[in-house]
Amino acid sequence: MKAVTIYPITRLEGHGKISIFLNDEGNVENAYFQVPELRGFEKFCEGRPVEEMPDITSRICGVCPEAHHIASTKALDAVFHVEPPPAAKKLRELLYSAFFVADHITHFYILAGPDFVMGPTAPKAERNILGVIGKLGLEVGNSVIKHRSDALDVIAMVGGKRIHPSCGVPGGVSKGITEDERTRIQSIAESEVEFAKYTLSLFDDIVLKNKDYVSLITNEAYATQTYCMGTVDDQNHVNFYDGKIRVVNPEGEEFAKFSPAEYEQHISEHVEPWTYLKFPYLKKVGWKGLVGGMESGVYKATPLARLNVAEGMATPTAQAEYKRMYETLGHKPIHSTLATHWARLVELTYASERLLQLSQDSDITNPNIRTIPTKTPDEGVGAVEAPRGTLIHHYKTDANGIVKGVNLIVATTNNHAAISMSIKQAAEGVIRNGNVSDGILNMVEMAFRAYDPCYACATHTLPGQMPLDIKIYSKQRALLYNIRTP
Amino acid sequence: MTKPKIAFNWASSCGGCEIAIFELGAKIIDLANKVDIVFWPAVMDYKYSDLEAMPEKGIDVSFFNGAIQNSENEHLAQLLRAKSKLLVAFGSCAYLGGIPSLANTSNRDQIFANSYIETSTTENPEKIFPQIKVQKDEGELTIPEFYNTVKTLDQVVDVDYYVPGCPPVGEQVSKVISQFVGGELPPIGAVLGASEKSLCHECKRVRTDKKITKIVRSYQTIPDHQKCLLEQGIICMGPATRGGCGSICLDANMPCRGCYGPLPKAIDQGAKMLSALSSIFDADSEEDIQRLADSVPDPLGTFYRFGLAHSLLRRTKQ
Amino acid sequence: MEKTFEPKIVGFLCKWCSYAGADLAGTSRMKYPPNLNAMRVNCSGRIDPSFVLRALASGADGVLIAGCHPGDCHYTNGNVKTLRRFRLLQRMLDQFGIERERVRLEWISASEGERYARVVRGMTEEIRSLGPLNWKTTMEVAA
Amino acid sequence: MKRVGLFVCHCGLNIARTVDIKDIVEKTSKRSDIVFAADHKYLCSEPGQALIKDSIRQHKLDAIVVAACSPAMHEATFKTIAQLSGLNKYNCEIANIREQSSWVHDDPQKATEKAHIIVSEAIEKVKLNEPLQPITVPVTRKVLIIGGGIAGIRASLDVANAGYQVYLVEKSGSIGGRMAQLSETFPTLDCAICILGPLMVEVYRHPNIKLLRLSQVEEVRGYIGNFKVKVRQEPEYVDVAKCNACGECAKVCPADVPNEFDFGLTWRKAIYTPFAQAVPPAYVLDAKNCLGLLPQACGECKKACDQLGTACMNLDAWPQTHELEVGAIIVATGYELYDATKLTEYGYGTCPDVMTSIEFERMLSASGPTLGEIRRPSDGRVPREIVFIQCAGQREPETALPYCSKICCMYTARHAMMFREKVPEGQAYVFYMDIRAGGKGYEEFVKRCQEERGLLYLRGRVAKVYEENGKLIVKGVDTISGKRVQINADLVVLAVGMIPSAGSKELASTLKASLDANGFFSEAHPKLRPLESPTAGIYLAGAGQAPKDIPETVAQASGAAAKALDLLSSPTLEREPTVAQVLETCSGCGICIPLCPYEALTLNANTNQAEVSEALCEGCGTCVASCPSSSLSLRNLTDQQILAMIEAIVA
Repeated sequence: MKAVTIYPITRLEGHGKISIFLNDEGNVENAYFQVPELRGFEKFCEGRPVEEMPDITSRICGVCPEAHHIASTKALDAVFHVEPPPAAKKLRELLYSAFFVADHITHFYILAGPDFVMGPTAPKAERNILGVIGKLGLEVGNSVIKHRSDALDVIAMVGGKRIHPSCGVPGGVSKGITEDERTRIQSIAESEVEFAKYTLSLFDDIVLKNKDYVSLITNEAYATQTYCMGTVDDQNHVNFYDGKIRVVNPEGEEFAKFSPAEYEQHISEHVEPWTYLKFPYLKKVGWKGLVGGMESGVYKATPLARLNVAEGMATPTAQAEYKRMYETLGHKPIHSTLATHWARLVELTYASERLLQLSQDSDITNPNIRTIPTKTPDEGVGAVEAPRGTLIHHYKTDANGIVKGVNLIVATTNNHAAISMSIKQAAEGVIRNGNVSDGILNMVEMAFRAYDPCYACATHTLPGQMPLDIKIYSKQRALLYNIRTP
Repeated sequence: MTKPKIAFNWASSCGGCEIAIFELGAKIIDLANKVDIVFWPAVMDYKYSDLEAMPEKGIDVSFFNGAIQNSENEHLAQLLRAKSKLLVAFGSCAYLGGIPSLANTSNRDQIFANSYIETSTTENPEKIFPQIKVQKDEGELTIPEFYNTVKTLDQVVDVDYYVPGCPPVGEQVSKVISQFVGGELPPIGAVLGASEKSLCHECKRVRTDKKITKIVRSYQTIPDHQKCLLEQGIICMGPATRGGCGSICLDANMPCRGCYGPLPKAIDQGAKMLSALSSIFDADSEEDIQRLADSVPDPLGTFYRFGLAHSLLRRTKQ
Repeated sequence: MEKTFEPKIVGFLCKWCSYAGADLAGTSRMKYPPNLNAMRVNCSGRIDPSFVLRALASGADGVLIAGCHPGDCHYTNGNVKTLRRFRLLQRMLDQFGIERERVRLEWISASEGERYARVVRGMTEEIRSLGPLNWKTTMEVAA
Repeated sequence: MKRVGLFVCHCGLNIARTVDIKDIVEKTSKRSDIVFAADHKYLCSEPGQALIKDSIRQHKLDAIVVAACSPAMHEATFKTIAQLSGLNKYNCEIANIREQSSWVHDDPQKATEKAHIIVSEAIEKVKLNEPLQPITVPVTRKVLIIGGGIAGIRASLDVANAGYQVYLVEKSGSIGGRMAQLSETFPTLDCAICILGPLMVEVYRHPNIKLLRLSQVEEVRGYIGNFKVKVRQEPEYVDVAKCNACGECAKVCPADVPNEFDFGLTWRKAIYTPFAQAVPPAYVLDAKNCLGLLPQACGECKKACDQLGTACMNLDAWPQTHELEVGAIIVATGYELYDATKLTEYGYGTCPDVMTSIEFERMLSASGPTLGEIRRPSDGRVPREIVFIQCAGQREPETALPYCSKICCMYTARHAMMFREKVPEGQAYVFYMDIRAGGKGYEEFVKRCQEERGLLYLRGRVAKVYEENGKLIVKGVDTISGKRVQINADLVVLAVGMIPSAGSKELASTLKASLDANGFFSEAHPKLRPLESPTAGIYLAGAGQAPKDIPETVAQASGAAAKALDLLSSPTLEREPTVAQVLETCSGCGICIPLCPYEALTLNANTNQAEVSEALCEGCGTCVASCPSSSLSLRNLTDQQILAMIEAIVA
């Protein structure tokens, strides 16, 4: 039996490894997606002052530090039982929307885009942002960089830093914005909205107008039937900053809707010995292994999943594109992995429009941006929608606000099972009779990159070197033996 | 003349340093014209096999971010060291251990138990833990070995230059890159892209009298934007930390956490800050001094937030 | 048979009091174990906590800082600053898991030769019973 | 790389007995950083010093380590040799292998191992020492003298006569101190005030002496040669210059106050002259006992004064602060007497006819409450039987004073003798432990008193004194006869001990000078530097340093004055150059500024960096240790040197 290893999986944030096992005919016997590293945040956050969590946990991920920073800050509100002033909430969401803009641009143009723009089988030296710039022209390249950078400017204006903001405090934010800054943000927002529209048209031209790509998107090899998870507002519209977590089943019917504080009743995490990353699943459905369907607790929490659980978008252009997507692909929910890219652009549009709305809110320059906590800190949960899925921070502290326990359900981790399944499917779909070319392997990675997995995030815990542990399962996945060396 | 070959790699860190490269903004495009980027997993399709195929010292400069936390990190460090003329520890994790090295306050078994058993949502009745080698019917699956102690890059290989910051700020990144692309380089071992003076030198806040009458935690007060935070009782690592970032956290009215690392002559960043802070305690009696010392919430985690692996003691006793 | 563990202790002595106290112990021919090697400093206030950490990291099993009794500092109150640093250092060493017996601050005047001898005896015994610190190994345990 | 040489001293057998010198020399000479090593029986001896000199020249050494006794002993000696041999003296380090190795360890092997470490510490340090030149600073050629008793008076006159300005600070209304209260002095029986008075007047008239009465030192800053002193003077309601001591003011004063000069045996007014010969010869208004100044209650004194036209009073006077600059300070704060009421067994305070020796002294004085007649305070009768109890509350570590006040044996003999002279038919008993009469003519004096005056000396302690129908029953033991004795006395005099003047503790901390266990000012060295406090520039005179009699006090006062004059004799003085320096990397965070006890650190607003005043810096290094950016360094005790020494120890 021959093993093919793609290592590292490039163009994702963090580290990943895919091992595909072929049978004697050279067809896929099995494929494993492994996360080879972890870091131990949940443990080493213990003993730290809880107010430092936004600063520390944002280092889980430098790609989406804002997600961790804001989730953590919201958890602090809960830990200290304090309600931020309205302006503070708006500033947080403003920062957060800018972050979504920057992040989705980064992903589409730098991480995943090249696959489409250059074509999946293009030589590797061209399958990158520089290749994209080469093909679309320098001004597009500059525009990409500008709009990404402008969004980061907004983050810096509110959060202090372009990467790893430092503004999060229980009961608000440490810094407000001036009227000048607001006007600057507004003009940035206007331009971001335009750029989002441009990106939609680009996607239209390059992808939707291209038969191969459309078939690729609708290709069974790139579809996994699972539950979907995402956060919605009280109109069941997609919301990134706040709301209830909603879960729909593979048919799209509501399965659960709960507030973040109740997450423990709905989410469990499964451990496999061959990867450092846990597999979250729906507690009430249960873990049935890396399979999809109604019976398996596996779920997706991706842009596509968010659109699947929602009943629309809260801003006009995004809403229009939302409808167009479901009409074009003909059904809801959509499980086709590659449609995630489209969903991401719908979100990019929403994020930029939301950014504009908030920048036009006169109250956002209100200097009252902090409520000083008065209650004794104890325990709290904070959640947001990170670009890569629902992100939950949960802290327990002593009366002095020193962290005693931390649990994190990190965005990408939600999709760990779904990703593994997608990869296996993709591998089965594109690897035939031992025909394993570079392009084909990239196509496997495409399935993977569709999730824009962020393993910097996912790998927030470190395992120890333990005695060898071999599990032998029956066909029914019942544990027959569990042999361990002492 | 051939373009210089440059590599970027990412070990145990958050990836913020990779994103910091994008902070070059439009410059990244001229950079692409000036140099050959021969390895950059986060952005370009190259595999370790490509790297292994390169000749010794075939790369002119490698920018390595992230701490050394597992066997893969170390393997890559050695590989890049061998393939590179110059190796740069890029960012606080590679240089100082960074926040990942707070893991040195714990140890592998504790982290392991916490992650795979104790955490509230974990369902693991059979106490399965990830294994370096797992035999599946189809074949053997391997993952790197996790280290008990996080190390800085220069604790596993020779490092030529250091660039501090979590992450290094944009202006500094482009300054550093241009130093390597046809610029002037200081002697080996130098810290690039940072000031030789402490953050206080660039901090715009007003300093009057250094006295700590009470330790104030950041959530307990809305600090005066104009006055030195330390003088308001808020622990700010600025005095013991290299400048160069532009004191951006202070501009956001938050204290410095020390990500730019120790000053050139400092023996140990944490010990220096501990000494400075306690020396200005406004207390003379045994009791008052004890009271103030006890009111510092987390000395180790505060003074070594970004530099535990790089510190004199490196980790806690196990 | 294996020889008993002999602690290595680094002593920082203020030249105005403790160092003179150590001299007095000598002139009075008092006997104490040779495990502590002293360094003569102008004032206990000269002691940077970095020195203590460096000593421990480099292989010392214990560190003694000795200065003038409160109120007797030759430089008015250098010893008070030492006390301030020491109290916070103790809390951090607790976090590092280093036993308090290993790092001590004592007030020993020039006339307290006997006390100096007693302190060295006491520390040597306490640390001997604690065993070696071996910090180098602690740091090196990677895998 | 420095060429370092090592010299190991045997100190006879003091070191060689336990430390293997040969081993030290051999092993050390193998070090790559040592070019020469030798040993000698006595390095401090002439041939020993010669060995060092020659070797420095011969082997072109540019740094040496001398392994010998404590630096406290011979550091200066060896540094001088180094200098004479053309080295900078800061390229000489001492390795203390005697006090801290050979003398404290028995096991030769272990002592030798430790000596090796001590030597390599010194080598590591000297390698990194930089050659330095002493810092010269100007000397303020003025002296502050605290205390206007005989010690302060003598010292003032000596310094002033040498031509230097003196500030004499006296807490009370007049100089003269204790001596002014004495009637006669032993052994010559001179009238105390008669010999003291002229000196007091001389002080008052001396152009170089500025006398500040009713004054106390409030703050002292600076350092030897350059002290900045704040003296607080209580309000001068009486203009000393104008007052002619006519006393009309006192006549009209309605407030009667017990006279402290006579220990309450007489009365004075709220405006008064401390005593007849007071200097300055001016009245003092005692604000505490005045019927009222704020608001004015009576003001009779001022009216009287104004009517006479003297008009020397100002009842609205305020306290003043004098800011003085001096180069040296002489502490002459003198003594007080132990509180006899604490000695309950002697009945002082309960029985009016039990008095202290100083009260008795006043009674003997011609200007005293009884104009020199001896009478019982209770009924004014002339006592017949009188008992003197020596060592009252002295030499009793557990219950009272542990020490001997030294003068009691002498004045008790004198008191007893004066009693017999004034009351020939009376009988005087003296209880004593042993007679301490060391001093010129002292023993003879005591003998003369005992024999000529037929005093009864009983060796032993008094157990109890109590009153019984008009008599004082004194119960004790005569340890010579071994018999219990009881004396029915008319008067009992307690020779209570001397204690440091009130406020010595506060003054000591103001001066940064240390006190001994009994609260007296401690000297730099009990034998070799008895006139100096450990704090440079501060000298000691009189009973403030330890109990002593008048001749000793006067001798020490002149000695202290000579020390001060020595300092003032040159317009500049040299200070240790091992001070702190600010490095380029300083960012002006300001942590160090408040830490310096000498205000040697300041923040330069232009450079936004700290600055050290080398003249003010004492080189303690506290700022260096606390500098968060390691931008301060202490010359010749740098972080690098300390780290190198740490490595030498743990290696």
